[in-house]
Formats: sequence, C-alpha cells, structure tokens
Amino acid sequence: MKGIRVTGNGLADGKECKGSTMKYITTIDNHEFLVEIIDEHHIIMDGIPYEVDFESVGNQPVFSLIINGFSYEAYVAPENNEWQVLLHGRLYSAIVEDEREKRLKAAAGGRAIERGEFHLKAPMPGMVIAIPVEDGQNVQIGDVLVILESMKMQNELKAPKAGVVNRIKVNVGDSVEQNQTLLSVL
Amino acid sequence: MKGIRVTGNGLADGKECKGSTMKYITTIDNHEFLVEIIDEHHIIMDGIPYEVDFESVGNQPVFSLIINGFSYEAYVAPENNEWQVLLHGRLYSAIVEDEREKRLKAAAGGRAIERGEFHLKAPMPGMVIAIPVEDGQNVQIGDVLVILESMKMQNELKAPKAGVVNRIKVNVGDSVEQNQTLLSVL
Amino acid sequence: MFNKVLVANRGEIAVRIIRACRELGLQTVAVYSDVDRQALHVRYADEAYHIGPSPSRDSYLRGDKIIECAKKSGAGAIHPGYGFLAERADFAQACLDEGIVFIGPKPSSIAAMGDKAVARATVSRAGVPVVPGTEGEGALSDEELLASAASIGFPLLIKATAGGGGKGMREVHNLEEMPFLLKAARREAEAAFGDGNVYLEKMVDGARHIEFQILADAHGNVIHLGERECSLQRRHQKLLEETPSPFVADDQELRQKMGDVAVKAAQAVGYVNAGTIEFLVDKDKNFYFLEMNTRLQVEHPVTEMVTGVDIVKEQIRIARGRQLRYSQEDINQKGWAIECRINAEDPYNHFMPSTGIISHILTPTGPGVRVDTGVYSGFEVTPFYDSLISKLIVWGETRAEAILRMRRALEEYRILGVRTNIPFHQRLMDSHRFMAGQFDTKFIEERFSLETAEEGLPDRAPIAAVMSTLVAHRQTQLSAQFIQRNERDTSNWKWISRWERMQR
Amino acid sequence: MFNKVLVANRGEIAVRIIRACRELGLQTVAVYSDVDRQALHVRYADEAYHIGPSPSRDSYLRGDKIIECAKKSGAGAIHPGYGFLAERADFAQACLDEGIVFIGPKPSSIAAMGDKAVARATVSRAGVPVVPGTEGEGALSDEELLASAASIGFPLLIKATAGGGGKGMREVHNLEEMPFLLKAARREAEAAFGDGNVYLEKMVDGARHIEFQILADAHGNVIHLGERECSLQRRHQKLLEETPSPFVADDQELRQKMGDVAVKAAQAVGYVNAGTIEFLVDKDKNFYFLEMNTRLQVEHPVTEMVTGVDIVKEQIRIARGRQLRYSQEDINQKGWAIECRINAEDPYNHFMPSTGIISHILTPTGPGVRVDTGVYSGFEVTPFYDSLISKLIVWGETRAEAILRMRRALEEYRILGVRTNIPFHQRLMDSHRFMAGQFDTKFIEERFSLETAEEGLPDRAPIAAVMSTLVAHRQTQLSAQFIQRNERDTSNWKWISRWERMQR
Repeated sequence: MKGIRVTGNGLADGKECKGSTMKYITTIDNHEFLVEIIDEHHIIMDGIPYEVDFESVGNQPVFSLIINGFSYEAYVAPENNEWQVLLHGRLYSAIVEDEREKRLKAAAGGRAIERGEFHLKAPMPGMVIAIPVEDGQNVQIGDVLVILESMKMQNELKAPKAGVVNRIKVNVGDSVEQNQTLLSVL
Repeated sequence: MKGIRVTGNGLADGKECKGSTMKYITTIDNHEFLVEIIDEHHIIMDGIPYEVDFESVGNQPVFSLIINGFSYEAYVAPENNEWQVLLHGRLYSAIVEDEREKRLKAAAGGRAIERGEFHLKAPMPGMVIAIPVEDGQNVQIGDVLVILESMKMQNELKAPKAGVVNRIKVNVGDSVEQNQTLLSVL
Repeated sequence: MFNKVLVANRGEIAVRIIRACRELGLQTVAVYSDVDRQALHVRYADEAYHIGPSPSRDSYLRGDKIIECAKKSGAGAIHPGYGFLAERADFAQACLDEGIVFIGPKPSSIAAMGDKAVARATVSRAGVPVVPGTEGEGALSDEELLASAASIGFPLLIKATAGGGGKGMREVHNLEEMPFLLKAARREAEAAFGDGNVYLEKMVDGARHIEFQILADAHGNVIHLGERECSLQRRHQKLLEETPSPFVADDQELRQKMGDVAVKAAQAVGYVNAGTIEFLVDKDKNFYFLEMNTRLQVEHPVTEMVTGVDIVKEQIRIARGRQLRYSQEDINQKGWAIECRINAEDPYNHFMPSTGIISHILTPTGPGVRVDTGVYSGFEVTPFYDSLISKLIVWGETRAEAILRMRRALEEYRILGVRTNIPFHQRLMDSHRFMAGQFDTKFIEERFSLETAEEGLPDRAPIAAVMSTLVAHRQTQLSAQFIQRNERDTSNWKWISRWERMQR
Repeated sequence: MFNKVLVANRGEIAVRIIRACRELGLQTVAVYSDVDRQALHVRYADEAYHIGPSPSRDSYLRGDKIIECAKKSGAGAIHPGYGFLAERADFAQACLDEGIVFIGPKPSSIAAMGDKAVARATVSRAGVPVVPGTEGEGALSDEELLASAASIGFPLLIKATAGGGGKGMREVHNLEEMPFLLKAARREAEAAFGDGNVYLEKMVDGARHIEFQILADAHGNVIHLGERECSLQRRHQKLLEETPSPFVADDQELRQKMGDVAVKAAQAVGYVNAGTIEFLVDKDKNFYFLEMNTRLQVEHPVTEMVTGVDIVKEQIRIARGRQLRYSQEDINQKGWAIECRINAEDPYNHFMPSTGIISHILTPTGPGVRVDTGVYSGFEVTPFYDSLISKLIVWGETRAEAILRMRRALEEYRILGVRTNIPFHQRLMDSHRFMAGQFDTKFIEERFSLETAEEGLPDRAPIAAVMSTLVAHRQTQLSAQFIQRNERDTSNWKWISRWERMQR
C-alpha cells in the first residue's frame, strides 16, 4: 500500500480482535478493498492492521485521518450512492458496502441491469437558450441536446449515449432549477 | 446625527405611520435614543425618519445595516442584560428597553438599588496559582485577590471595590471553569 | 478633485478597488443587485445602493441607475472594474457629461479599441503588426463573412466585435460548419454585450498569448510594466497567468521590442489610464497585435507582485490628473508571480458552473501568497454572474519557487459548498510541460486532462478507501443510535429541547 | 542531508515552518498534544504524532518524546520554532547526540546567550555596550539581589535568567516592594521555564526597543537584515513591530553602526543560523545590548517583507550546511512593513485572555497583506498556550501607505467566538503619536488607552443604537412567533422534523 509505512505499533503486536467487528467492501476504480473496523482506533485493510485516528474537522465534511503516523485530510461527502473523496487535489469515487449484504446481493443475481433510458437533468439553475433537437429525433453520443445559460456562459448539454429524444419537458426561455429533468433519450 | 445624511428618500415624503409601531428607548453611555420601528424598512429615531435595510450576514451575529445609503457592519451580541455592539473597531454597550415597560418601571420606583456585594468570577478557565488574601481580610480597590494562570500568563484578579473578603471557594492548585465564583467581597 | 468613488462592479474586483480607495483615504460607494445584498463589496463600502434585480442587464449594466447613484451620493468618480460597463464608450461619455470622472480612458479610446476591427486598422496604420482577418467596419453580414473566410484560410476564429473574455467566440475548421457557428457566436455576443456583430481572424498555430500592461497619464507619459503570459486557456477563458513569460524569459530584446510596440499602440489612440495590449506570438517570436483591453485586467495582480506598482491606485492617481510616479527605467521585474483563477465549476464534470452556499473557507496565507476574492463563508454563489470566485496569486524569487509555493497554497485552500477548479490547478502544477514552460494556447484543451495528468502520481486510493469506509461506518452507527433513542424516549418534548441544545 | 523535518512547536509558527519545508520539497512531521489534534499544523503536516496531555510541560516541552518521534518517523532535522524548546541548549545537544540536525545555533551559543548574565559578560568583552545590571552567574539569592539593587538604582527590572517574552519580568520602583516582586518573578519564571533564577537590570528611560535580525552560516559568513522597531509593548509583551524603525529612519550611519555591533555580538559566541540582537536605544541614540534571541522571532515576517529574504527557508539551508545566498551588500530595505499581533484577549477587560471555539473568520486579503495564523473557523482556543492566534502583516511603499493598509486590513478582519485585541490595534493606528513615530517602550502602558484614543473619533453611537435596537426587536418578534407556534402546533413530532429541516 503506497504512502503508508506499517510501523511496529499497529495491531500486529498481540492484541486480539473482538468477534463483532464490521466488515466493509469498498470499491474504487474497480479495485476492492476489504476494510474491517476493529474499534475506534484500529482497522484491518486487506489483512494488514493499522492504527487510525479519524476526526471530522470543525464540524465540516472535512476529515482528518492519521494512520500509522501519516496525516491526511479529505473532503468526504455522499453523492447518489457513492462517496466522493477529494484527497490531495484528486477525486475518488468510492462505493462502500457491508460485506454481508454485498454477498447476499451477489447471491441474488448481482447488479440490476442498467436501464437504457437517460434523463437529462439541469446540472445547475439557468435559462434554456436553445433546444436543437426535437421529440423522436435520433441522436448520437456528443450531440447537443440543450443549451443552458448560467453564470454568463452558454453550456452545451450533450447526449452521453445514442438514442431517440423523448419527452422534452422544457421550452426555450424557461428558467430551470438544478436537477430538473429537461428531456429523455431512450 | 453624525455619519448619516438624511436624503429625500426617507419617510419624510408623505408616507403615514401605522398605529401599532414598536417604540424602544436605547441607552448608550447615558445617552438615550428613542427608536420607533415602523416596518421592515423604516424607523424613526429621535423624531427623524430613516430608511433602513438590515440583515444578519452568513448566519453569524454579524449584522449589515444600510441606512439612508450608508453601509455599516457590526458584531451585535447579548451579554448580561446589555447588547455589545462592535462597530468600526469600537465597542458600544447598549441597553434596549421597551418604552412602555421602561415607563412602568420608572413609575414603580426606578432601578433596584445596587447591592454592596461583589462576586469574583473567573474570567476564563485556568488554574489558581495564589490567593494572597484570606477570609475576613479588609481589601482596598486594586488589591490582588486571586492569581489565575491561563494561556501561560499569570493574571492578577483585583478588587473592584473596597470591603471584606468572604467565602473563598477555591484553593491554590484548583482548576476552575470560566465564570466560576472564586470568592466574594462584602 | 474627487474624494468619493463609486465602484460600478461586484465580486473580487469591486473589493479590490474599494481596498485601493480606502488605502488612498477615499470614500467608497457600492452598487448591488438583489442577490448581492450581502456581497463583500457591499459590506466593505462606506455607502451602498440597490440598483435592481439580479440579472446584470437589470442592474450592473444599467448605466443610468449607476450614474444616478453617483449623483445621489456625491461620488465624484466612477471606477468600472472589468466586464459590465468597463468598455462601453457611451457609458464613459455619459459620466463625463454629468461631470463625473470616469476612472479609465477617454471615450474615444474605448470606441477606437472597443470595435476590434477599427482597433486593428488603427494600430496597423501606426505600424503595429496585426493578425490577418476581416478588417472592415465590423458590421459584416453572414454572406460577407463566409466570402472572406476562404481568403483568410482555415482554421479561423469568429470573434464578437464588442466582445472580450471568450464570449461569442467560435473556432471554425471548415466552411460547412461555419453558418451554424456564426449563428451561435452572434447569439452569445448579443446576450453578453447587446451587440451581435462578429469578425473573423486567422488562427496562429502553436501561438502564445502574451500581453503587456500599459500605464499612461494625461500628460503624455506612457510606460509598460512588462509582459504577462496568458496562454493557459480553456474555451478562450484564461485560467492561469504568470509574469515574466517563460517564453520571453531572458530575451530582454524581445521584451523591449514588444513593450515599445505596446506603448506605440496605446499612443495611437491617445490612451490615458491603465490598459493592456494583447499579442499572439508564434514559435519564431513573430508577434501580432490581437486587441487592446481598455480597462483593468483580471490578471493585473501578477504584474503588481513583480513590479511593486499598485495598478489600481495608479489608475486613481491618473484619473486625478497626476503625473505617473514611475518612468520606464524605474520598472523592474523582481522574481516571479503566478495567478490561478479559482472558479466555481466542477473540473470532474466538464467544468460545469457550480452554485450554492459556501459553507466553509480556509484561505491559504503566509509568505508570498495573495488572495483577491469577493466571497466568504456563508456567501451564496448564484448563477447570475461569472464563476470567478477567487484569485490565488503567489510570488517567488524564481519560477520554481513560485510553482512550489502555488502547490502548497492550492493544497491549503479549502472551499466547501460549491465545486471549484482547484484540483485542476493542482494537476497543472504537477504537469511536466507546465513546469518546463512549454505550452501554447491549445495546451489545456488538446494536451492536458485531469485523467492523464493523474497518471504517475502517487495513488492514494487506499487512503480514500479507508476514509470513505470510516465515514460510512460512522453514519451507519449514528442512524442505529437514533433508532435506539426513538425506542427509548417516551417524551417527544424532551427531543425538542435536545435538538435545541444541539443547535446552540 | 535530511529531507524530512520535525517541527517541535504548534500554532502559527509551526504552520509557518511547515510551509517553508513544503516549498523546499521537504517532508514534514508535526507533534501535538491532546487539545491540538485538529490544529492546523497537524492538518498541514505529512505526518503527525501525539506526544501527551495538553499542558506544555507534558507535551511540547517533552524533548525526550519529541526526539523519539523524530527517530520513529525518520526525520533528519528538528525545527524548534520559538518558545518551548527553542532556547534549551540541553535539547539542542540531545538532538546532536542522536544524530539529528537541530535547525538553530550550536548548543554552546544557546548556553552562552541563554543565560542573560553570561551573555552580557560575553558581548561586553567583545566591546559591545550593555545596560548596567547584575552581571554575575545569575544564581544570585534574594539577599544578594536586594543588595545590588541600590547600586544599580531604581527604577530597575527583574528578569528571568532563562526567560524571554516578558515572562518572569517585573518592574521595581523602590526597595520596599522588591521582595514581593522577586517572589512573583521567580514563581512565574519557574512555571514558564522550569528555572526560577532572575537578575536585575537598569531601566533606560524613554527607551526604544530596536533589534537586528542576524543570519550566519557554518562557513563564517554573518550578515544582518536591518532593524525592527519593537517598542510598542504591554507588560513587556510586544504588540506591534515594524521595519524600518521610524526612529532610525534615514540615519544610515546609526543603522550601520548598530548592525555592525549586532554582527560582532553574534560572532562573539560563534553564532550559526538565524538570531536576533536586541538593543535599548535612548533619546540621544546611545544603544545598549539587551539580549540575543538565539532563535526565530515572532516578528520575523516584517523583515521578510522589506528584504525579500525568506528567513525560515534560509535557516533550513544553513542547517543543511549551505553558504548564505546573500552578502551584506545584497540586503536592501524596500518599502515599509508593520505587524500587528492578534491575540485572543479582551482589550475592553484588562486584556484578559479569551477562550472558546472560533465560529467564524473573515481573513483580510488583497495587495500587500500577509496573515500568519494557526487557527481557522471551527478551531477551539484553549487556555493551555499563549494567546497569539494570528499575525497580520502589511507592506507599503512608505510608512504612511503601510499604516493606511493596516487600517483597512484590521477593519476587514472578523474573528467571532473569542475576543481579540483587533480594536486595540485599530485605535493605535489612529493615534497621532504612533503616526508620527513618537513612542517608547512605555507608550502603551502609560500614555495610551482605548478610552482616550476614542476621544475625537467619529461617534457612531447612533448607529450602534439602531443596530442593537433592531437586533433586540427581531429577537422579541421571534420569541413571540415561537409562542404562537407552540399554541397552534398540536403534533410534537412535526416540530422535530421542522427543526431537522431548519438545521440542514
């Protein structure tokens, strides 16, 4: 594990693990980490014990981690079903799952199949300047669906998948809220 | 009134005051101001109307006042029965009283007579280093009653009035909390 | 002379100007739109007047209301900052007509330089080299522009005649796509400047964007304060500026030659006050006049850091009719300065603007660090104005020291509540090409991405895994506790007082 | 050579040192006590180790634990900052014994200068003038000190032999009060330094406190970086420092003479690294050696601002065995710099220390402003350490510009949750004597008070009346609404969700 040197004061020297520890499987970029939480100050990751000191700073979603003496600070916040971790100027998206639940889910047939439908949501509040597509039109990846003005910039919202435009819910000139659905691509 | 120029867009030009305004008498340094609150944006002080725009900033006890165009910002917080106003690097202590109540109180005989007793409270957390006085001892204004160590400084807490030391409640070496009563002077 | 200045702007530049006025002992007047009631410029000014709804066309672009505020408050001068009314000759003229000093150039200079086509013709006559393009009156029709395009050659740029800052600008690679792009550019120009006219300009390949800061007083003295390297852009928006330029570097001869030309260009329009001459420079050190910005620039602080000249104070002194306090020989570049523009935008999602209430800021401080900002913890970033929320500027004895200092300052900077492009700047500071000073105006868009920049960096995924797991674990535990409490607690009223206590 | 540095300190100076290390590409190790888990130096360092309970004698004064952390982490050097272990020869020696570089002078220099009496004898032999006082071995008894007092004459000062920063210092005006004051001084010295020894020194009337910054490398090069004016003190604690000194001002001859003597004093103890020679200067420009601080000073940033030298980086380079990068001729004072020490103390209540959680900070920024701090919004100021929470430093082309800039920066600075002495500094900036540069070390205590300083200033009591009334009025209205709600609201559970929504 890069960036962490395991010194002799970890768990390795003799302490016993209690029976009721929590185990998590945390996935970042398709890499799975098995994290076992022993107590407030001790964890085991992928079999290696670490001494941790973990606190939120100043009542903000900013967390300070001291792990085997190394000091890290990150912004950690949930977004959809992931955790966004902004650490040393780099963003990691982590999925944290209870190991037991994850196993059960896997046994039940794995992930739900992704639906083919895409709902274009306004990434920020703004005004609809143009809708260069119409209902039923075929679009390719990268085609502009809506032009939204916000912060004096005209932002082109593009299709992330090919498909057919469906259910256009806004008109040119409309003011829209953040996350408001604008149209769908089937 | 210094610092405020009354321009023509105040209340003077024709608006009528409603019947149910609140009137306050606000005292700073023995000077009384009669402040009448007409509505959200209009007040009358000592007979002169002003246009005001008043907001707390960023959810803090910091307030922004725009009065006839002049912009002021102050920290305003209650302390005991007064309001502390830190404005342009200067601290004002204001007593705000409902005009009606103040009149009633005045009719009932004015202020309560100040009691002759002084309770020395710890101005901050710290450790008692020395108590150079003892129960029953006569002290003069300025005599050191307790030496309290805090922030590496030894702070001499002095008698604000002459009298007799009474009820010493702490011992040398004690850790004390802020506002804890240490002793009294009768 | 005036002793009260109205600042006809908002955000960091309004704060910057108020600071300069205060340090000169001048009274300040702010103007604000609906959403800006609690903005920093309103909090810092001596007086503040509401001028209308949040959209800038109803507030910060309402010259009439602003002049009315100046008269009401007795302000003898107006500083326009950048953007909004800064380059509107009619507004500058309206100020003069009302007997108010406009802290900027004469209306005629703004007009001459403001219409890019006229500007190019003017400096061209003065012997300054310009980039090939449509040099007419600027009001060309789509048909005329399409006709000229072939003779200029592709790739070329469509640019807004009244514009600046990349708005209304489009890159054209062939004739087929040009009609659609013309339409888009005109629409954006119309929205941004109220003027849909555009012109064409040849794209110089591998070009550097290098500009010279000019100061000119009313007594005929014109000097330059050296160059700024502004090649690092995305969608024609500058993201990082530095001075000296690592391209010009030790080539004092080139610096002097470009500086002389810049002074000549300013003189060609009888320029007074602070301005900037922008050049495109090709690999062979040929340079072409691009445009003149007849106002204070966003990136002026880097020049201040290396020359020690306070440009805004100098603007005000010039407007008061004073002589320049410096001659060309007094100006030396000492050390190196870099500015990163901190924008409220998400570098991980196509730099989409991000809005919301800033819940927390930790500002980088210490030696050699300067921050110019208009936001604070508790302030709401709204979609009405541009996304620049802060400028982080560092100085170092050498470029290497400045880069290392910028790295630590970026690492220290915490802004919560909105997304910012800080991670983008952090990756840029790690880029070998940036460190070597080897980049052109296309570098960010074509040869730099967060993803590839992250390759080869220490991978802290294990740490991120630990941290996200611990946060998730705590959340799970906390909700378990809440459920237990609910089961135990029979009195709902106790709950309320507990909440109250927790929030105190 | 080392590439990892342990910083054996806390607060703003630990942050300052970590920044310098980071900008030199060195790894950093922080140490912290119980209450400092979330301190900024812990957050900014690459590694952090807990060294004990909050009282400094159990943590930051535990040299053994700190050396253990250095060995555990592989730190090749220790920077002690100021205070705590910075001037403990035994600690410096213990580092060397363990093969760890001590970023500071040799233990022998610390010892020679650390015992004030020995220091005076040493520099005296080298021909440097000293203030009359007890020059013995320092371990004099109360009886011996009382006997010497008469020959020195009153008023005189009792000073801690091991001390600095005004701790264990007392002013004596007659023989009668001396026994009690001796006891108090010894007690405070014992508590602060673990050494109750004191000595006596004549008080120079109308004296200025002016000090010279020294840099010395291991190759015999010693230079000074000019003077700092530190006369503005309260209870022998410096409150404001500036450079140049308005007293020395244009007198280059005096500056050179004092600088030469300062260099000579440093050479007398074979000094290496950064240090400061403090002088008392009387009205007739006679100057006396007061003491040498064999460490970095709190007020070092003002020197950095006018000379461009990064003193902490230079300390580290010297400790790495490098030659000084500057000779005496390279050092020029450009412009003027002022530092205000922002303390968590209540200027309206006898400067009593103030503790609590800092709920909000708005940091002054912009041109010419530097802030060195160890606190942030959300941080708790505890009673365990000294009350310095921030240093506000400004630079201006002239002293007048620096003062005006400091005024605007102080006005911008908002710190909520603890009381600070910012209002004190604001009044000081308005003081005519300060503006004229006419003050001595007694000025603050004897001829300056917040109350008198406020006379003649614009009275904003009417504004304060309006603001307090409006806040009180809102509070009254709000509580009235709550009562009404209680009456209306039948479901208590609705209440809870309302609270929850409000707090989100």
